[in-house]
Amino acid sequence: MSAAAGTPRETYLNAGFTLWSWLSSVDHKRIAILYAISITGFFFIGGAAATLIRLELLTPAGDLVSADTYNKLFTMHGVIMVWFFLIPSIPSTLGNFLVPLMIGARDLAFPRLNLASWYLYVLGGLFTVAALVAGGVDTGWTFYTPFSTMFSNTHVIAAAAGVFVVGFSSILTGLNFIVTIHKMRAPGLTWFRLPLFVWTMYATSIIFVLATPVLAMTLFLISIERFFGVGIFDPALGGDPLLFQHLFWFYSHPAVYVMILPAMGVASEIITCFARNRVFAYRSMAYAVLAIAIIGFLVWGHHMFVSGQSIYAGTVFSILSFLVAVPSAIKVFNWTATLYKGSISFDAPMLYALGFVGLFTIGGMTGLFLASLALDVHMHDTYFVIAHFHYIMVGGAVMAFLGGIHFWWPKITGRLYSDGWARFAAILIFFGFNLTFFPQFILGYLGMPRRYHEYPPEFQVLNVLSSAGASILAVGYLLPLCYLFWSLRRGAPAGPNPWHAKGLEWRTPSPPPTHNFASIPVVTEGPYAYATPEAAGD
Amino acid sequence: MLNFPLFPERASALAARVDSVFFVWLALAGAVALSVAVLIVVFAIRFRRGSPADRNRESGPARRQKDRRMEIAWTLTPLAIFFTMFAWAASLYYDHAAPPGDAMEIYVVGKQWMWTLQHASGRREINELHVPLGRPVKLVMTSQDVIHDFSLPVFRIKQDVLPGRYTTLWFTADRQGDYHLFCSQYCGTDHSRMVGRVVVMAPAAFAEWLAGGSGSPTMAAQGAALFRQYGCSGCHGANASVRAPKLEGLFGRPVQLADGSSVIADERYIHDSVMLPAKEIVAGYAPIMPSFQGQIGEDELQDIIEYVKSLRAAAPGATR
Amino acid sequence: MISHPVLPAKVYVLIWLALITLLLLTLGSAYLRLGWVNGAINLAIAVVKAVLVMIFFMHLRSGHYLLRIVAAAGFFWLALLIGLAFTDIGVR
Amino acid sequence: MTEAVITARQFDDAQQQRSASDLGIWVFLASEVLFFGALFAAYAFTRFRYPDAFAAASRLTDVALGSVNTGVLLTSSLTMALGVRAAKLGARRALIGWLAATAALGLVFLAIKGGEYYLDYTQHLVPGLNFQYAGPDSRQVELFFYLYFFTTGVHALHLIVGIGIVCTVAAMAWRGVFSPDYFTPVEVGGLYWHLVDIVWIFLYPLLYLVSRA
Repeated sequence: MSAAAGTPRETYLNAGFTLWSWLSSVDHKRIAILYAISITGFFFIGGAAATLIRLELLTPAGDLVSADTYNKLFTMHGVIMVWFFLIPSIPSTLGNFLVPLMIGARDLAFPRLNLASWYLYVLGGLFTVAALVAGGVDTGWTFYTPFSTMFSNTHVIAAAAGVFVVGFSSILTGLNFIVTIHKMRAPGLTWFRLPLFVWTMYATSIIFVLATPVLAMTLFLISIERFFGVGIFDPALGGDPLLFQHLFWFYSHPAVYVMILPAMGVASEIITCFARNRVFAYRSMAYAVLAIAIIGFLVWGHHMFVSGQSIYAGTVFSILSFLVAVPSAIKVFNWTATLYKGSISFDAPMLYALGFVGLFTIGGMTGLFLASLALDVHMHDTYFVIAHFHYIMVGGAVMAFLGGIHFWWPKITGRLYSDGWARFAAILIFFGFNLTFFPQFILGYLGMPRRYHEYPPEFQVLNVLSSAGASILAVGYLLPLCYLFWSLRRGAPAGPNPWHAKGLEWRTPSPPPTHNFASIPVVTEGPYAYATPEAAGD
Repeated sequence: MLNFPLFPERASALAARVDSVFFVWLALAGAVALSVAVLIVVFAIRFRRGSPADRNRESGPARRQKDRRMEIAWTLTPLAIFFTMFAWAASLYYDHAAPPGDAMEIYVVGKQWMWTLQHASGRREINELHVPLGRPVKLVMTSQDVIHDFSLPVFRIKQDVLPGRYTTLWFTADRQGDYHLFCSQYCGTDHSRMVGRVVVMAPAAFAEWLAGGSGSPTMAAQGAALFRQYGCSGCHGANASVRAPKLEGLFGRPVQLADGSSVIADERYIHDSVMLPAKEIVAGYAPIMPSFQGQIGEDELQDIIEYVKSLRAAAPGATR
Repeated sequence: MISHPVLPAKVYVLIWLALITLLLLTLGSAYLRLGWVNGAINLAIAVVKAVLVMIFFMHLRSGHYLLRIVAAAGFFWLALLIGLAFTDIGVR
Repeated sequence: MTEAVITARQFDDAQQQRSASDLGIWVFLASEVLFFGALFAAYAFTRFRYPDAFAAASRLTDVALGSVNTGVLLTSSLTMALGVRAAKLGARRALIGWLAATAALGLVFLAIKGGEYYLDYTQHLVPGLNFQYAGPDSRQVELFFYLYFFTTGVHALHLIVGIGIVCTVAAMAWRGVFSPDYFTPVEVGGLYWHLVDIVWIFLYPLLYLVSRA
């Protein structure tokens, strides 16, 4: 690092101004920014696809785009949103930025590996974008065989290669977090003094490391099968398409928890801060995080209740799916209880966090409908499923991601944004979201299948409502882009701790210096030690 | 101005039972979501910053015990509800897993992007399924290419239709009318056009409909013709010189295999014996049968299966 | 100065001899007609060999307990994948 | 003497750095277990469906070459372990010698494997290229060979990477980078090498010994 003598104060932002100083930086904070920029780009590409999908569905006839284009649009929407936005969203940006700060470390354990992860992400993104530019992929993000291996005429291998590569980005990020959290905590920072956000990053990392390789190998198998015309997934070749589904969902169901666990961590940080209260039942919250991560591995077969898997498997996976809902329910109740006797203020991050709790509750509850065997038979692959997982992934994960961005923006940039605009955007997104996705529950129960380019006319009213909501949602997502950028130039200096929050990341200046802390802090109490009259419990 | 339903029609007893699970979940989820929402709003107002609300609370072991009790309550209560609902939904699923023995069988083949169906009488239909009121109907389904899904929302049932395999679906319609039939598993370009209707008719009208059409021979008769055409009868026929397993009285019976195990001779078994003859060798026979994969279409194979079924009643050794 | 336990070279050679013996055992047993037991023996011997390599060559014995947990987790999760998928594929 | 230990800026001391590297490589290896695990799972299910075809197919593999190769790889694990031991003791020349032996054994393994592939090719056993099989279940036999080439191919790729790592580490040892206080790359490289060996320990009976009796 260049010694910047005479400048006001050395921060990670002014440690270098050239493009190369960013692209070659091994500072976890700079890498977090690199991720933030790239995932935002992908979010808007995926969002553009969603916009076109909702426009097409305004009318029952397939009149805006052709059937093939529509199929490519929802595939692109899924692939990009899942692998290039949602999965890396909180872990790679906020996690990268905050984990070392929250545990009082100078950086992640393997900074160069961290930079390599970002390059892998970019490389994977390039493959996928290349597949899109070359004409797209029409398999759906699930790559089901034998359609993907033998019947699709699109660029399946390139897209699979992109996901394969970005998978290694996930694995290496997870590895880095696990080692960092185990080995680099500040003196006195015991496991049960860790902020819940760090717990969720730890649990997420376990999923990254143990689930992602299975997806990678499965996509590799698909590509080879497609290329050489021999393989174990296509029944015409003697294979079993359900084997693909098992391997795929072994990764892709836990991947849902990769999206929602970090969101839960963010919500825990925000709610405690703005309720000025300790989190209710800290230890149960931490155990619930681990329980969700581990039981989350055991429920994948609930995606396959009507696939032709055995009814024994259906039974096992159904009951395990109910089990994973218990720790999620505990978390919702504990967040609510955290508000009790707090001193609550309603700054923008808090609105996002409360919105998250509400939407996640609906998303989680509707998941219970789908875990019920006989009921899932009716609702499987309908818009009910679409609505359910968007409540989890968009209502849950994206809402929390935005909440986290707003909460830590002053720390990351050293600037304050307009609170009024931010609250307005939060409320707009909440209503836009509900208008978009609530009608889809009804559509789903009516039986409208997912991935339909055309649909029976009696579904039109609900689809129009949904599309109307989507336009509000789009405005809601563009707003933060505007006022946050504005704050970069014009925002008032934030100071080290504008929210008077606890947590080590607030004990260093904003933006933090390259080495995070002038001296490594020593921790003497648990997290969330807000001024409640109670003595330290946990 | 518009036909604007908010809840699907139902035309079977099962549909009502599935709906009741749905309504109970709706009530439970609604109650929980509402109470969480109300609590959040109440706390948010009462404990807003600067409000005069009392924020003192007891501390020490007494409170910790109270918190613990509350936590146990809101862990065990959902668990109990979940297990109950699991048991209910699962038992409904089991009840409906096996079709009744007297069900009327209809064969379904999914192909990109249409459904072809054939009744035992030989009457074929495309993207339409005519069924009689009040009689159990069993669909025996397979796919010619990719995975499809035969979805009948009005009966609250669906089932993936897989290539190289038979899956079944059954229902007893209890209301006349025209209802949606969807393909619910994404299958390529015209997935959303792989739709049709199921027509539930009064038994008499159905019988009349069934007798109509082109007067084609029954599936079994068509199967018998194919059986000769593809040369099956050369080995499996009564006067065959080659020693091959006899098919009379085979269907539905257990078959002893060369590896010591036994299987029931069902649709899947017949299908695989034609397409993958080396997979299950009948005990005492040489594995000499060639595979017909790529030569016999799935529809034709269904005719042959229906023919083998028709031999069920035939006395062993009977000639045709 | 950090201390590292150093095993005598003899230990490594002995483990290697054990591995080679097990290799010959598994190869030899494969030529006995034992039905499904053949597969079981092969798998059991492979597990023993892998455990020997991990304990001695990879120093899991003297390593931090965390490393043993991580190693076990890898195999445990693989068992979950195969075991749970067998509730379908094994009984279909 | 201890000044030679390089501690990266993010670590407090060499001890922390070393234990982080140990944990890091083990986490990576656990991930690798699942990476190969998907293949083992695919193998298990396909073999479960077609036990006879897999038995017949396995008899077509070259058990002599496979067994010799297993011995070669097990021996390379020994030399690797002795190399790590030499590094701990600070025996630079011994370390370089053991690493060279390890890389050489790895190359021997690859050479034998390549020879096997060639024989398989001449016997028309390569799916997607020239597969021909006269017996029953030819399609299922083909699936066995598909998995055979897939698993051994991915394993061979790992071995090639391993040889690269061993050579790099040997070059570092040549430059005198290591001391009894700092030999993390040797250790990490060794652990990776052993994992590749373990994968083969499982592949060997599953591919070569299904039904020899």
